[in-house]
Formats: sequence, C-alpha cells, structure tokens
Amino acid sequence: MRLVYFAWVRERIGRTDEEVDLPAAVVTIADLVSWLRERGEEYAYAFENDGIVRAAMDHVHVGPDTPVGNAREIAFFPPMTGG
Amino acid sequence: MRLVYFAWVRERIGRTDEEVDLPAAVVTIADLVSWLRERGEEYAYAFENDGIVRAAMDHVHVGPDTPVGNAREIAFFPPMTGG
Amino acid sequence: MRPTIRIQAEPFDSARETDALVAGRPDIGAVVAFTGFCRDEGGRLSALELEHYSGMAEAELARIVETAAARWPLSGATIIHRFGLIRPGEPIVLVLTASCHRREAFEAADFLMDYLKTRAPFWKREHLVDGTLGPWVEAAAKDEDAAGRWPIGP
Amino acid sequence: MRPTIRIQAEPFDSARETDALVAGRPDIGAVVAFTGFCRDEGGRLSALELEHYSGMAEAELARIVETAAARWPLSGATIIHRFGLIRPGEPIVLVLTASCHRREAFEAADFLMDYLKTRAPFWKREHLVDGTLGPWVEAAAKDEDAAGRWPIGP
Repeated sequence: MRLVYFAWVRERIGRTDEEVDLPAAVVTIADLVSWLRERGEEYAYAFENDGIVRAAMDHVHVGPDTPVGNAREIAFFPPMTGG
Repeated sequence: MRLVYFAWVRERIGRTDEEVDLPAAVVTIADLVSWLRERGEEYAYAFENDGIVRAAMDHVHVGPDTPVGNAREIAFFPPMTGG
Repeated sequence: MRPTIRIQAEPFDSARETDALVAGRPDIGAVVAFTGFCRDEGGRLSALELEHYSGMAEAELARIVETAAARWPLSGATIIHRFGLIRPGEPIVLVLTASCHRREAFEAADFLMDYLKTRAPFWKREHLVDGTLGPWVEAAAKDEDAAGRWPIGP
Repeated sequence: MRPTIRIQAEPFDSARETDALVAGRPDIGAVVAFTGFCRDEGGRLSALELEHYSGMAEAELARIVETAAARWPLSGATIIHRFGLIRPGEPIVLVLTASCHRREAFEAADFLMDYLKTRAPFWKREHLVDGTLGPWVEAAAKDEDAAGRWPIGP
C-alpha cells in the first residue's frame, strides 16, 4: 500500500511517500495512524495531536473509522488552506 | 419646473419632457399627478393606476407625499428593470 | 474608497476592470464580479433595448455603492451599466467588489445587484426576432423581495 | 453541465474563461466570478507557496462542483486553482458560475468557495520579505463555519 504525505505532515515525516505492508491488525485509518506512530519519532511528531491530521483514501476524504481495505493510496495531510 | 418621462410613461404621454407652471394648489407629488391627469387623456392613461408610476425629484426617488417645493426637475417612470 | 461608476453604450472588459481595481492594492484578497447578460428567452428575443435616466442613473448608483461601503469594508467597487440595443449573449451590467476577505465581497456584490435592479433608473424593452417591438419588461416581484433581504436599505 | 476544472502554475484570464462559459449559450443571464488574490499581509509576505495533492485535487473539485450542480440549476461552472509560488497581488483561484438568473449563480459561487477552502487538498506556506520561509498557513475556524452554512454538504 502506498502512503503519501503533504505540507507539514510531509516535512515532519521527512518523506513525500512510501510503500508499506500493513499487519493484519491494522483495520481502520485510526489503526494505521497508531501503527505509524510506533515507527519512529518523526511519525509520532507528525501525528502528535489526535484529530488534526486528515486522511484520504484513493483521493476521497475519509474519517478515522474507515476501514483501509484494499486501498491503493492513503494520504495524510493538515487541514486544507487553499482558495 | 421641468417634467421628464421615461419608458412607457413617456410613450403614453407622448413626450420626453416639458416645462410647466404649477398652480399653488399643487403641493405634493400626489397633487402633481392629479393635476397632470386633468391635462388630457394621454396623462390620464399614463397615470391610470395608482401606485404604479414612480417619481424622482432632482434625481432622487421620492414618494407621493413629498412636497414638490422648488424642484428643478421631476421625473415619472415605471418600476425599474435594469441590471 | 473611490468607486468607478460608468454608464455607456459600449461593451466592457471585466478583466481590465478587475486589474484596475486591484492594481497596487496587495491588501485585496477577494474580488467578486457579477456580469448580467442579455438572454434570448428561448429564441424569442432579437435584442433588449435599455433606456436610462441620464444624470439620475449615475447619482443613484453612487448612492447604492455608498450604502454598501458603509456596511462592508470594501477596498473598491465598480459598476458599469450599458444602455441602447443589446443582443442576446452580450453583457448588460458589471458589478465588481473588492475586499480583504471573500465574505464581504460576496455580500456586497449581491446587495449591489439587488439594489441596482430595484432602484437604478433603467428600463428594458424587448425586440422580437420577427422584427416587431415587444413589450416593456415588467418589474419582477422577486427583485423587490430580493432587495428586501437586506435589513438596512438605502 | 460539463464543468471546467484546471489546476495549473500559470495565471488565468477570467474574461477569457467567462467568454468560454457563455459562448453559444443565450439562455445564460448571470455569471458570478470569484477571484482570490495573494495578499501581502501588511507587507510581511514576499509570496505564498501553494502545495497540492495532484489527482485528488482535481477529483475533489469535480465532486464539489457536482454537489453544487445538484443543488442549483447551473448552466456552467469553472474552477481554476494555481499552485507554486504566487506573489502578492497575483490571483490564486477563480470560481465561475453561470445560470439563467443571478440568485443561483451567486449562491453556487459562494458555496463552491466555502467548500473549496475546507475540502480541496491545497496548502499554503508563507515566504517572508526578509527571505526566510514562514509557517504553513493555519486553517481558519471561520472557513469551517462558512462551509457549515450550507445545510446539504458533499
């Protein structure tokens, strides 16, 4: 599964994207965030406050309870500031 | 005093403008309308329904109770349909 | 804020008017432009003829803009209204509002159009595709209602 | 209604986009154009840097327009959003809505901007006049509130 990061989430993690193999225990977006936090302090820093970072699955906004299923690409990013 | 007419008020009266000397009894815009109605059937036709034709005094919208005072120009016209 | 108000027979260029409004003003974050076009009313019209009360039209538009500027913090405003014969697809009126933030620009443009429709001395007459002169356009009750949406009127 | 949605580094020409929207459509009576500009924030900023999520940005803007088109009878809609480095005074975003009557065009443009601000994957970062990189712009609570004004959301 491909993970992509944007804006300060990207900067904190220090990469734009990566391929990951998720353990079976990761069912939802929230599980994925918990799993990422354990991967290193850069991830813990990016996700330090619950409810700030947003997620999208295959280009569609999703909430923390959404099952990751067979998503090809999951994105994490701060609240949007376009326009 | 100069009177000016627009759109179908102008067409019904058959002129764009005219100079008039008002009798002392004409105090308000409503008085002026009543006086005009007596001047001929073209005026009676233009003002046949009360509350339709609008008035402006020296380029400012006014209501029927406004005193005509020393106005230089009084305009009569249908409800506006610009924009 | 010195508004631009013009009444003219010629078409206008909304991009050029917007450029003029924002030039040298890096505090402006939002511009709303409303353009009103002549419709063909399902193919019935060959043109609209716009009559106006010269002198009062400029004065009334200036008063309408003044009322908007007292209500919203506008950085600039432009109103251009055409007169004469206007063909379907051609623009009739342009209202531009500029502000730091979008909410004010949207509300002020909306307000200006509502008040312009009911207070600016312009009258439309239909010219029909069969070559005859159609009726004067009747004022829409919905325009009066729209102007009534704004608690403080001019 | 086939909307135009573009994400590009280059500036845009709002008059040309409006012409394209209304060409051959004499049923259109109203076009509302919203243009968002880069502000200098009192002289503090040298530029804004716009990052976006390519692919999702286009898809999300298409969904936002679809939601608007289901709610208002739109004859056309255009959204152009720039990315990259944008200087104060330069345009960032253009939203155009076309309809028979002005009310629908105004409401749809207002709605599109509110939803674009809170849902389209774009992020702004400040570049300061002293040459340093400033912070990422924080999402404004008022933008979330604004999007909440519309009872039916996407």
